[in-house]
Amino acid sequence: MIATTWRVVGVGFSLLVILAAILLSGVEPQQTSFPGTGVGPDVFWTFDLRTDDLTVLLLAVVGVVSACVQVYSIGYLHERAASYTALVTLFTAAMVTVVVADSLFLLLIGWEVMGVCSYLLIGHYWERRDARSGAMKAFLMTRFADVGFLFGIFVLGIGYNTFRISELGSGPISPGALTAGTVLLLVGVVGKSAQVPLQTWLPDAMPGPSPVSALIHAATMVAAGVFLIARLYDVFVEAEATLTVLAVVACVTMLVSALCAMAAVEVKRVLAWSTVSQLAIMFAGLSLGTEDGRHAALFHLVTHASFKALLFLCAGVLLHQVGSAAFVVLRRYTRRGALRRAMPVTFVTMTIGLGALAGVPGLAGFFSKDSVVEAAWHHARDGSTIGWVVLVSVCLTAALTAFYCVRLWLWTFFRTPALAGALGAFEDDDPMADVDEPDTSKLREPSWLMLGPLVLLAIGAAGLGYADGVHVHWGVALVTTVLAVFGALPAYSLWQRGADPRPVVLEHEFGLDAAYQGAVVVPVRWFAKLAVLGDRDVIGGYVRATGRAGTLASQGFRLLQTGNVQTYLTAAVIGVVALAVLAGVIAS
Amino acid sequence: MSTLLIALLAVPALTAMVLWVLPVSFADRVAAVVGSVISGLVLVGSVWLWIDYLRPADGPGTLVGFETAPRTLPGKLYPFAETDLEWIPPLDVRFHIAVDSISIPLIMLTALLVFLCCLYSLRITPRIGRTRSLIALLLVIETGVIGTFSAVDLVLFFLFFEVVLIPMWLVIDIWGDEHDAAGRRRAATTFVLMTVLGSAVMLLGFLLIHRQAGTFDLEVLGNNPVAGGRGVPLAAAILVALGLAVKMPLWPLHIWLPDAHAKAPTVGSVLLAGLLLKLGSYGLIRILLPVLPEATTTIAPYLGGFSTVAIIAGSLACFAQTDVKRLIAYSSVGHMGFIGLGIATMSPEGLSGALFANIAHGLITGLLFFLAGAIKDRHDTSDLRTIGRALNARLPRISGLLVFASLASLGLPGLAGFWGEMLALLGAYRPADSLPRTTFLVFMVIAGLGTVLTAAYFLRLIRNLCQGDPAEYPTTAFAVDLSRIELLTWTPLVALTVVLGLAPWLLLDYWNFV
Amino acid sequence: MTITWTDWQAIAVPLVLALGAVAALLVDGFWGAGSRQLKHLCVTLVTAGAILFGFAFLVTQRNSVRPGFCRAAVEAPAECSIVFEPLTVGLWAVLLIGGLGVVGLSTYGLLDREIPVGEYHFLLLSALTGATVLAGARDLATIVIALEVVSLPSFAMVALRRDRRGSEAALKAFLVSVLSTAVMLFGISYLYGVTGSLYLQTIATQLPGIDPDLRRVAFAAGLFVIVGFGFKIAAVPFHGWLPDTYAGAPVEVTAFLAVVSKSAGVAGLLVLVTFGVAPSGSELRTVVAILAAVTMTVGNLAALRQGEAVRLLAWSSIGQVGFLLAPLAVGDAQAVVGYLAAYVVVTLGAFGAVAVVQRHRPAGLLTDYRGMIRSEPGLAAALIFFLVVLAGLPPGLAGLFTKFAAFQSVIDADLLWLAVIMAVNVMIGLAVYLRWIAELFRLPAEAPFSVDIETPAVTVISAYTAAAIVVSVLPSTLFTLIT
Amino acid sequence: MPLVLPLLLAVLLFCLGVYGVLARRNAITMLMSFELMLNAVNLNLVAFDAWRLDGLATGQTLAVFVITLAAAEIGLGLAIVLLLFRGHGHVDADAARDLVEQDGGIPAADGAGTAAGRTAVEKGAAS
Repeated sequence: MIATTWRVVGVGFSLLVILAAILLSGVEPQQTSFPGTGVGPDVFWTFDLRTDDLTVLLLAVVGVVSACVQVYSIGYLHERAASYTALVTLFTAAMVTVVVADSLFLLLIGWEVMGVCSYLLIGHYWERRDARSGAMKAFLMTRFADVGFLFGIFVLGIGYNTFRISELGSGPISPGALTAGTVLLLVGVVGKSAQVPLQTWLPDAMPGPSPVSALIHAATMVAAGVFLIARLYDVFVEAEATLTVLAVVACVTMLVSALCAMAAVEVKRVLAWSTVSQLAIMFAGLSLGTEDGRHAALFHLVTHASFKALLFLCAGVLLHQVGSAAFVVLRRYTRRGALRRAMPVTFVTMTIGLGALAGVPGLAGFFSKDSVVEAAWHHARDGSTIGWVVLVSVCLTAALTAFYCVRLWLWTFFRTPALAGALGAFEDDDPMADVDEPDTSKLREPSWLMLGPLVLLAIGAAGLGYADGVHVHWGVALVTTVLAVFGALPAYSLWQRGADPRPVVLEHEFGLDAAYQGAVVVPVRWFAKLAVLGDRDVIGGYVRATGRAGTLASQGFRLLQTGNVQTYLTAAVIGVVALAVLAGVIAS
Repeated sequence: MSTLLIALLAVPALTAMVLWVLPVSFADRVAAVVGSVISGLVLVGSVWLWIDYLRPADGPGTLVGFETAPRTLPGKLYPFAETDLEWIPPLDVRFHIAVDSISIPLIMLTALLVFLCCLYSLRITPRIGRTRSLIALLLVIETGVIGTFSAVDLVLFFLFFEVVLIPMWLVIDIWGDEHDAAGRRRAATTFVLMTVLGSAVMLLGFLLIHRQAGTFDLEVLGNNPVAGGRGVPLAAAILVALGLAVKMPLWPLHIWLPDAHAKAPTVGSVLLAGLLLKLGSYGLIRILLPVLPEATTTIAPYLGGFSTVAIIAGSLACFAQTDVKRLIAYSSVGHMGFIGLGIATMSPEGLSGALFANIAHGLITGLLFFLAGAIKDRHDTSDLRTIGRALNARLPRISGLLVFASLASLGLPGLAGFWGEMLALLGAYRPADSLPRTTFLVFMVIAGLGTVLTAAYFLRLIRNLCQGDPAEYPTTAFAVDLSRIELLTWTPLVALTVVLGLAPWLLLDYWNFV
Repeated sequence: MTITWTDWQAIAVPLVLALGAVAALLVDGFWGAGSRQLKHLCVTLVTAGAILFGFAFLVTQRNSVRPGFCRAAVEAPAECSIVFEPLTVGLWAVLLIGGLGVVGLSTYGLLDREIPVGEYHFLLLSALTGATVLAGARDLATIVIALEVVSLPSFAMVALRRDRRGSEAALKAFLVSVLSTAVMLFGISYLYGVTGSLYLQTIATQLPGIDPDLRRVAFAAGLFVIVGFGFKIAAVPFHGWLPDTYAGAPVEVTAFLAVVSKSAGVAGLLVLVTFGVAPSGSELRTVVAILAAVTMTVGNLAALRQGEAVRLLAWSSIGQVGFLLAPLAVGDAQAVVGYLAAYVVVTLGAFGAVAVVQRHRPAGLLTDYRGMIRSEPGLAAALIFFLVVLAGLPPGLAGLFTKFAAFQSVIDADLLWLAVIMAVNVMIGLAVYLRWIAELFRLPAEAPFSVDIETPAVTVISAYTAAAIVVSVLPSTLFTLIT
Repeated sequence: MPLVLPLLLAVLLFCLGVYGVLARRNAITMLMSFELMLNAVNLNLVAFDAWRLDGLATGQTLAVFVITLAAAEIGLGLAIVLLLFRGHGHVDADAARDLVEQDGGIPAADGAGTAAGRTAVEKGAAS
């Protein structure tokens, strides 16, 4: 009953967001004043809202994706549905807050509430160890980054003497403060959007329910980072050093995460890494510092939202219907195309999604990625190093993306022609598994509550590329397409041979987790022990020693009470002499 | 002469007397009801006082807001509802009480927490019984705390500061952890002895102030602060700060706190953490800053340093705790560190932050201790290892509230815990002009990392207590999830945490320091 | 020509007390075989009457200055042996309160024991006479005589029960006291040699301008005098006799020792320090300060582990004396008298309560008090209140503010080190009293103390409690004893 | 006669008295030692009086007082010693030790006395 109410509220809220986006589209940018507060003479902040094109765009994305997710969840999730739906709604609301905020603090509220919602939702299956640790990791890493974000707000807010986003960027500020502030904000963004070096939480967040993953990866949370830089673009453009840092971070991230995606053996993990990679492409676009770049990045944000939400929801279907999204498990069901045949809608929509992700010409991802490449090319042509770096990285990433998309598609839905046990084949892939065929008879499509969103998003993934007005730079298109083909061919070839080589360094995802474990978690444990020991044995020791000294002194004085009056007299005489000596010392 | 304020002071104390005079068996039965009614009245009275304060002098109209609130010197008293009577002329001590925008919110917090404790005691009392005395002592504590918050005379401040000691000692000693009689006695005695030493040291500081300025009156002292940052004023500032630091408690004087909180009964922990710690921070703001401004400047970096250490050390210690009440107690050390840091910055932001954090910490930690007490009552232990995991499955509502309170405590924006800590950090980013900025920037960064540590140990608590495989930890046979009285008691705390988190201007507007 | 002239009103109170003493003895002697109870009542009334006269006198004459036994001096104000002035009023008030309190305390308990009522009251009034003279004395000869008049009757009182314990207690007190008298007299003889006078006033004027060679002698002499009083008030290290004597004497006599005898010592020392041997700035004051620090620390620490109520009170009274010495060291008479007054009232109260319990539980262990808050709520509450006053915490505001005054005078005299030691001792002292209070609150008790308390006891203890409450609510009364 | 001679004698006498008080066990001997000390005082007083040429003879007057005082003290002292003898059967001052604390204080189990600072910080918390 409560769950139903929350579901209605959730879907209703999402629809409301869409409605707001529709109503606001095309309206002049405006701000709504709300009461604020402050401390002291010159720190004052309000809770103002603002609407402009960017807001509308994000509202639309958030509304659609969350509506899809909410509807999908009705079919997907049954246990603890009330709290789940409530949190998803809150999550959406938080993202909406971020999008419409004109106050850095209001934005921060939304920003961090998202973090908490993601924490709680990732930990939805708290019975599972990986869910618990993934949730905790996600929250702590983003929280760490948010400290930087908070300090960035301080620096910029005090520097510009306002915490109103629309007023930032106007007014004098020292270059040092500007750079420091933007870099600190960038720290927050890096954490939220899982960029290098804080990227490891996102893949580990996969134990959460799939619809939540879709929400996090497509419309909220990670997208907030991109949104923030787009929102504060005026400020960031001023700070060249920051943009350089952003470009480097983005380029490294997109390659690293694409490489990681190539070695992941679980559908959701591949998708998670691909999200990191795609977000990096958006950041790369933003880091160009040009209006084209920003536009391209936002375009990619929108298309990415549609196909990534689609892909995660598809993965959710696999999880829901098959029970696992690991390649190992899925492969058993792929024999004789069972999976494909039993779930045609899922297959088709997922294929569209992967195509869009890989940049198959004509699908949404193709256009948006090309626009980034094109913007980079234009920038590079103007003699910018950043432009070249971005250009090369994105192109390389395109090839890698194609590789892992194809790999995913093939290994999930198609049977390997070759025998099992080839190079790098899945270790626990037992050759005898061929013998006991899993029961595929019960495989079927899920209810239309879940398929509906898939179809809707698939339409988006296919068609959104044309929404921006078809504009193709043929040279760029040719290059990226060729690169994609170059990426796809090895994947096909390997699959055909039944081989899946996964270098150790990629399987370990560059060892960053272990490094963090050694550099942060272990020392913290040590220090915790040290703190407790210090309290117990040092500070407490002093206190205890004081108490014991008091007791001992008490005993000592009692021992002096021998009951012999002559002892008392002797003590007194000694006392007199001592006082006399003391007095002599004082007097002289 | 303000009847209302005097009534707020006198009514709880007199009620306590009446309770003690009544025959035991009868009083034990009615104590909680009487306590709830009386403390409820006090709560109403304190809210009335606040409304009265906000109402502009020139007739009815809108309440004072941020734009119209007067700019005030930090910590200085701008008396309202003043009562000033001669008391002990030979010692230059007056019965001088008054309140202002700094103290009334704290008084309201006091009234609220005591009210909730009494309400809670309607149904849930420590096993040993003796409800009459428990309620009476709670009311005496209420008088002491409200008195401290409204004292204008330094000696009166000291006096009320000490009023709470013996009642709290009794509360811990009598109603504390029933499984560990020696431990609770030790904890109570350590608490009372360390605090009394602190307050005696603080008194020395007051006397030095008196020697220097010739008065104990905060109002006068606020207008004519003791000048000079060396010599006697410095000694006075150090002594006062030391005394208050014991109460607050600042690292390394916090050693009494974990034991006292862990051994105290639920209501005792709530009041100890929610109110008594605030006496220290309130004193720092009210006495140190306006009375000894220059000497405070001299010690502020050290105060800030120790506060920062408290944040880190308190948070780190939480990682290694196996007792849920101890863990929350240590978390208080960290949170009070933020308050200390805010005060040490001597900036408007830092001070407002400290004041806000005071209130927020009172609400949130009060809730946390209520929850810890509930969990302890249900499992008859507060040891995390014995309680087991998967509370989400066994006591879903309590567990949910615990998650909420933890999130609030770790400073989630949008809940009350955030604003205070944020402003303290902002204050450290831009401390008063007379302070070394680089030092405070370092403090800010370390304290910022402290927030991450705070988050980490709370998440660890949630993970180890609320989450886990329910199959391994079967439901206790007669464990009731969230009884009605608990719901009633905790709802105000939850609601206020959310309200203050979303609408910080409800308080911040009135702390408008220059 | 008169060598000395005197205002006889200055010695009215001691005189009446002395007469009262004789009267008490006479009443007792000529009583015959009548009711013992009635005799007790009569004697008590006589004693109380004498003391009440003293109060009446103090109230009417509180603002006057009346010198007694004066002689004109060359180029100086007249030298007097006794002066009735505000300080005297304050000290006398304290002493008389103490005396009256002890009389009240003696109304119950005495009858059961083999203590002769007449002698008891005679000795009590005699000692009180000495004490009042001591507080008004302004020359060393008078001080010595007065001190002996206080001391000798006290030893007799200690031994009045005539048992093993009593005789031992008396012997100890006596031997120590005699030694102290000798030491003090030795010092006085040198003081006389150095200054040529026994009048405090003259000594005080002579000392600063003294020949540097003699300064050290004068210093040692002053030290000896102070040490003599140190014995009397049981300052550490001259305290050894006190716990044993307190434990050996009847509780009423112990109360007398703790209240009247001790107050007399403090009064004498105060007079001595402020008027004579240790004028402001003298190094002797440092010695007193050191004595104060050592005394309070040792007294409180030793009390920490005491398991007997009377011994605990004995040690704690040593600690309290330390606190008294602190303002005394800086010559703050107001703080000393205030402290003394509060101390007297609550010590009487505490001994009163102890006397009630000790009658039924002679062992007098702290564990005998377990759970009394439930079984004897009234008595327990009063006892707790007295202990809290002694500890100096709310609600015992009398104790708190007198300690406060002590702190204030010490701070104002720049003795921060002493103030810090005092602060630490506040903590130790609290630890001492809390143990007792904890016992009172502890439930459940196996065999809690519960009896029908005699009406006189109830009355007396109620009176003490009322007095303690009054001075707690209006602490200024304590400090206006000296106007 | 120089002043120093009587003074020296007085000091000697006094020290003798102190020795007697501290070293002799017999209570009566102790009383006699007190007499010695008081007589040292008298000697001092008289000597100073003579040296000062005090017109009022203050020193000598006080000496007379001291003699009286000594008599009173000895009187009371002897009475007490007598009482002691009646009770104990001897007059050894150092053998009268009935009043020494018997129980050795409170049992250690009662923690309050030692609680001045003994905190059970982190009992097993580190594990």
